[in-house]
Amino acid sequence: MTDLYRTVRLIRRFEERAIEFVRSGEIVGGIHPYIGQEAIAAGVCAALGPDDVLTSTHRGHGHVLARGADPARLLAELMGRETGLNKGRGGSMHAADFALGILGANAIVGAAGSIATGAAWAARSQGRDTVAATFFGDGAMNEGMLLEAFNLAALWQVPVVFVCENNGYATTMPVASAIAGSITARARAFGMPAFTVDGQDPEKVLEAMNTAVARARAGRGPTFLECVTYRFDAHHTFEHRARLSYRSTEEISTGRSRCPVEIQGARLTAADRAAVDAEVESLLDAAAEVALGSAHPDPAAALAYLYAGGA
Amino acid sequence: MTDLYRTVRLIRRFEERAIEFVRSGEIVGGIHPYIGQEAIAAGVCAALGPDDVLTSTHRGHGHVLARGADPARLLAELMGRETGLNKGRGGSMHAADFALGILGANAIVGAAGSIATGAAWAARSQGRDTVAATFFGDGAMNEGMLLEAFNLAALWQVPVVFVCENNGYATTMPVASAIAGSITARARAFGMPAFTVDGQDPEKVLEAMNTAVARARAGRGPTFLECVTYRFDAHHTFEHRARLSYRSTEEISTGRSRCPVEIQGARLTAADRAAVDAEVESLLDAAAEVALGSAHPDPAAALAYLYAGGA
Amino acid sequence: MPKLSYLKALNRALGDELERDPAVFLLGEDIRAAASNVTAGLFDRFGADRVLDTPLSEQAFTNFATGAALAGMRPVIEFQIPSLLFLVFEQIANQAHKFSLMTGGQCKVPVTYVVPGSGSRTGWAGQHSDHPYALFAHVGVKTVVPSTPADAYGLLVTAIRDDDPVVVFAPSGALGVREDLDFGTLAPIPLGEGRIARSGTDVTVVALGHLVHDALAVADELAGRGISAEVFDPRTVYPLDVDGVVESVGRTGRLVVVDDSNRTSGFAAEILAVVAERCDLAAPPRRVTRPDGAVLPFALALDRAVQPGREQLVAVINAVLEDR
Amino acid sequence: MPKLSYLKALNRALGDELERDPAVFLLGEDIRAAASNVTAGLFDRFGADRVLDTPLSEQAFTNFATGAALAGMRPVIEFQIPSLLFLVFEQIANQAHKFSLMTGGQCKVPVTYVVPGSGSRTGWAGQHSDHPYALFAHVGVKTVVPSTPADAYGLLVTAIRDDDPVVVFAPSGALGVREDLDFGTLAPIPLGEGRIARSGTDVTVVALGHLVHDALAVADELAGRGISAEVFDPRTVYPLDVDGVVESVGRTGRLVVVDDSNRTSGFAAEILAVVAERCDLAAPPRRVTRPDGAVLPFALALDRAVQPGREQLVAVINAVLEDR
Ligand SMILES: Cc1ncc(C[n+]2csc(CCOP(=O)(O)OP(=O)(O)O)c2C)c(N)n1
Ligand SMILES: Cc1ncc(C[n+]2csc(CCOP(=O)(O)OP(=O)(O)O)c2C)c(N)n1
Ligand SMILES: [Mg+2]
Ligand SMILES: [Mg+2]
Repeated sequence: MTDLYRTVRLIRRFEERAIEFVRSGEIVGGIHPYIGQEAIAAGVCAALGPDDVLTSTHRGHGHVLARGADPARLLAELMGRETGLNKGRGGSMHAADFALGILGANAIVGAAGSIATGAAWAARSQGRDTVAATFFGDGAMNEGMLLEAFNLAALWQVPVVFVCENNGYATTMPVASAIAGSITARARAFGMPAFTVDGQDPEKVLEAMNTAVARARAGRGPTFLECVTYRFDAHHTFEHRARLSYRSTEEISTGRSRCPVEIQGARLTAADRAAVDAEVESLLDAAAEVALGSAHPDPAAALAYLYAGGA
Repeated sequence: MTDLYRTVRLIRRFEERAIEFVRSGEIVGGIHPYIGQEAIAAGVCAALGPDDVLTSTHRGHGHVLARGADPARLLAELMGRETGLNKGRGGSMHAADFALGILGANAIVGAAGSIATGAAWAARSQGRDTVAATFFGDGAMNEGMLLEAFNLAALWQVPVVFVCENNGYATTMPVASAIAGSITARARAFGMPAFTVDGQDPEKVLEAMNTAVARARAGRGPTFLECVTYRFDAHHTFEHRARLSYRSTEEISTGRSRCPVEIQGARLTAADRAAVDAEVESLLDAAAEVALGSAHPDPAAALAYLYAGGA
Repeated sequence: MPKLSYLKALNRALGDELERDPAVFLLGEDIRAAASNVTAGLFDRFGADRVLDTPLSEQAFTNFATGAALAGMRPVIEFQIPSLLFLVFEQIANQAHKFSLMTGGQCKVPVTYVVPGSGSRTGWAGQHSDHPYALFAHVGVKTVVPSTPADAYGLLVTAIRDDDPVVVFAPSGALGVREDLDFGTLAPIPLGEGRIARSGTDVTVVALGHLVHDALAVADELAGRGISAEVFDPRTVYPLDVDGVVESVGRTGRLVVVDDSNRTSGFAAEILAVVAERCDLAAPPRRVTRPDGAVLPFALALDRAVQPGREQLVAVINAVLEDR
Repeated sequence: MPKLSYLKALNRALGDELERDPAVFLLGEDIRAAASNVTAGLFDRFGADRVLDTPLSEQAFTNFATGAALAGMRPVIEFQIPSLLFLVFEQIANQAHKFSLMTGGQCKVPVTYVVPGSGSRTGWAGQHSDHPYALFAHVGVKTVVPSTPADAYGLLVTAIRDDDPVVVFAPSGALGVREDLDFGTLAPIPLGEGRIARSGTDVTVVALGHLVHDALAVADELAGRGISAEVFDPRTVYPLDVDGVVESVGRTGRLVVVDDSNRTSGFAAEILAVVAERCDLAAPPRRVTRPDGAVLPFALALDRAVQPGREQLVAVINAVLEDR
């Protein structure tokens, strides 16, 4: 209970601070804030074991943090520093931590589902007990390569959980204008069980994910979870400058009324909550200090790691 | 009734003769015979009006003939002659006749569905009453770009009928090993009605297609028809030489026992049937004569038509 | 005279063509809200049937455009990021491009593909920073990379009116370029005609897109040191103005190509090849390009290090002038 | 000595690697039944977990292979037709290729993509007859085009053992080539090392894949007329054996490249470019390629007319020798 709160709070505050660093220019290029969707990453990752793997998205900080990556190294990555998770080579949209089974955020919508499926299949064929979780948005439900992945996973009973974060929009495109039929019906049609979950409540997400993970580990194949949520902030920080009109202010305030941090926070005593909040702040203070103090990579090594054998 | 018989018989005999021309070397590169599936093309095309359009597949001769293309010009195309539908530039896998709304066979599995959807959308936006029919096999049901097309068509209520010819195999891959869930459930999940039809009976296909076309013309969007059929012959004529073991002889003979030519033929009197058969033979005799007598295109014009303004 | 930005020139070209020809329509992601600003105001002016917001289904909507083109329309697709062209490579190179020949000339496929913000957009990193124009040139799809607002307008208009598929790359480094001009002079510009952006006598610098501006700045700088560099902007990558390149290099006798894409079998390689076939050079030609296999690293200094820069260009021009 | 065909060499390489390394597995369409014959016998020997028949979902199974590679496997994908590489271009160029740099070296993606029957297969026409090796070279994906059975074996083995993605093109025109050899001599061949297939002194003919055999036949023919042509087979398109090319051209002073793909920004363009940068030539170099934008027409004589042929090569070599 406290752990889930710590995670959602950590993500929220990380993102709020990251937005500040975008404003101040320490983070170049902007981010896709995860604010409002924290319960999903928290619930999903809480159900994973140490050998499990995940793939993430352009809106991936929450997934990476919930999986336990060092906030200092994630922040350093966003700042393009050598101490970053990817040594400053990936940035926000590619954060990865293979030591934790984080196979990377992916900047191509819909691409990661089949990568996660392959990784989970491989692990099983190597006799490991690995389950993969793969995050994607409602927009990705229209990408053919993701739909193809549903088929491969269901056909070969691959231990993968498809986590759809339905935040109502793909950039400015409302779900209702983009998706014919329904999200879960689409998943079920590929022969896997699909459930709609309250994506604002980390405990609900955890519960559904526990069932899905158990199913996968038992060799019974993939599960699809549609986590209904709302993006509280901009699609991307560039939207803080551009005026894009696609959501009404009423809608935004209704959406924000069910805040995962509040929902989970309400389950703690005020004292416990305050303690966690303080813990998170000092963790993030330290992270910022480390990140800001980290070296920039050497431009002469711009193509290091281009090939496996070196540049 | 007689018309449907004439069509299935024409296709059958065209294909049998084409296979002979492959053997004799008049047709270079081989063909994907449509034998066994004739009822689908016959029934679908019988429901189309003059302004309607269709897209076809690698196994496309039946579609092209059923739509009314000149068998002589189709045969000439297969023989790479200047009088061919495509002036010998396309061959078996690309036969097109734009005058009849045949937007072309397509050699990339799953590609044509979105092309047909775009054509139908365009016609509607131009105020025309056009319906598009798009043929594809069971194998195409796993191509993401086709699944994406289902969504576009259903979302925008495009007047297109998706005709899935489920002949049990994609080359050597059985449907059951390739498709998780079911074919019609997959289509329905994209928000369109989907029906399974006896693909060996041209009248059953016609009936289902009439309903689908009426629906499309009424502005009520796409319909999906799964036509269950069986490929009597090889995937491609190369299989006549290669030994590929993926279907048992029992299965093949059971499959062949429901022959569209016989099913429709049985509805005619013996005399009527014999008359149609004779008519078809003389049509095909004449077609062969025309095709064999046609000029080969000039190699100097190999790149004619490469760009719209000329080579 | 009013100033026109490159981005606004694209917007104007789209508006003018939508106005002029009812067969033209736009499709793409977030074009209604105009997330990239290229389609700003067009939804309000032309409505939902002509400014079509699409789901994230690039492959299907690219083929959808081909189908619409076969039915007589002139679709213009906006792609948000250059790597989406990788995703639809089959649909452009193997479908749209091939219909005309394969059908024996029965049809045409006048689709325009626009990528506003190609190349590196600061901070968008590995999967969003490519410049794959050479890929389209290789397969024979008409490809333009305008460098100025007037060219952006004129080439986009021509692309839309062309009866074949055309890819238009608008480099992110050029989107902000502004030009003083009389709007009445905006006009279609033919494909395949390059332009001498600055004349000179000592060396020909062939540059494309945003790099034309870098090349001009470098030429200015060198002029101060008594070096006269000609800057040739082919504008169209395919079909290429080979005669224009050859004419310029024939005069200067020296060649440097600056190209914001990978070296092997890229745009610069083609320029070197046609010049080798047709010109006598006073010194070996040189290419200033991204390194082979380049993946743009995120960190700003690394991102910059991978792209061709002005200092590099100066050094290479000097080397070519000293050679022999 | 026993004869080994090119096709059988590929089959043998796959079998040997499956045997040697449990991390290797194959996936693709109809590979169980071995429709292309490349995987003949392998399903029976290695079973369904190592010879994985896939649904028609090229994009997903290409990424699936990337995922499996990230998890420690060495997948080998067979693609039935070359244009399927267009369909998965994003998955190879933008995903598999980029993981290593983007993650700061945290992972590697050892996937091999094999296309048996690339280029024109008689009668397969427009959408099935491409030879897109230059596209992969441009984006920096390792690319090989073996010409002989021994090279097919050795390069495929090396590709599988390489820690990066590698595309292997097996031209349909080469699949039937047979070679007398001692099977004990079959061995891995390093990427990036070309081979002088025939030495000569008057002109260097650079050829790839099946065209190496045409070049050799032409060289034989010309030898009878007192012309000594050297045939250089780079074997790997990327990384390219630039030193090998330069060494050969440095000796002969003349260059002809024969390349079964389109001209603009193709393989031949790159050869001309590196030679222009590094060699003095006695005559302008020439390219014998498919025409730009080529779509292979179906009719046999037209299909042939679009591909580089021996007569064309003879004529161009003669022209280069007469020049200057
Ligand atoms: C294949 C692809 N198409 C388009 C884009 C540009 N893009 C980035 S995020 C995004 C919207 C994604 O929506 P969704 O999947 O719902 O995720 P969300 O942003 O809502 O988290 C788009 C269109 C992309 N990165 N990849
Ligand atoms: C995208 C794509 N993948 C693979 C192929 C090679 N191929 C041609 S036909 C075919 C099988 C198609 O099966 P199905 O869709 O069921 O049609 P059928 O052949 O049974 O009529 C395959 C794999 C192709 N042409 N296009
Ligand atoms: Mg969303
Ligand atoms: Mg089938």
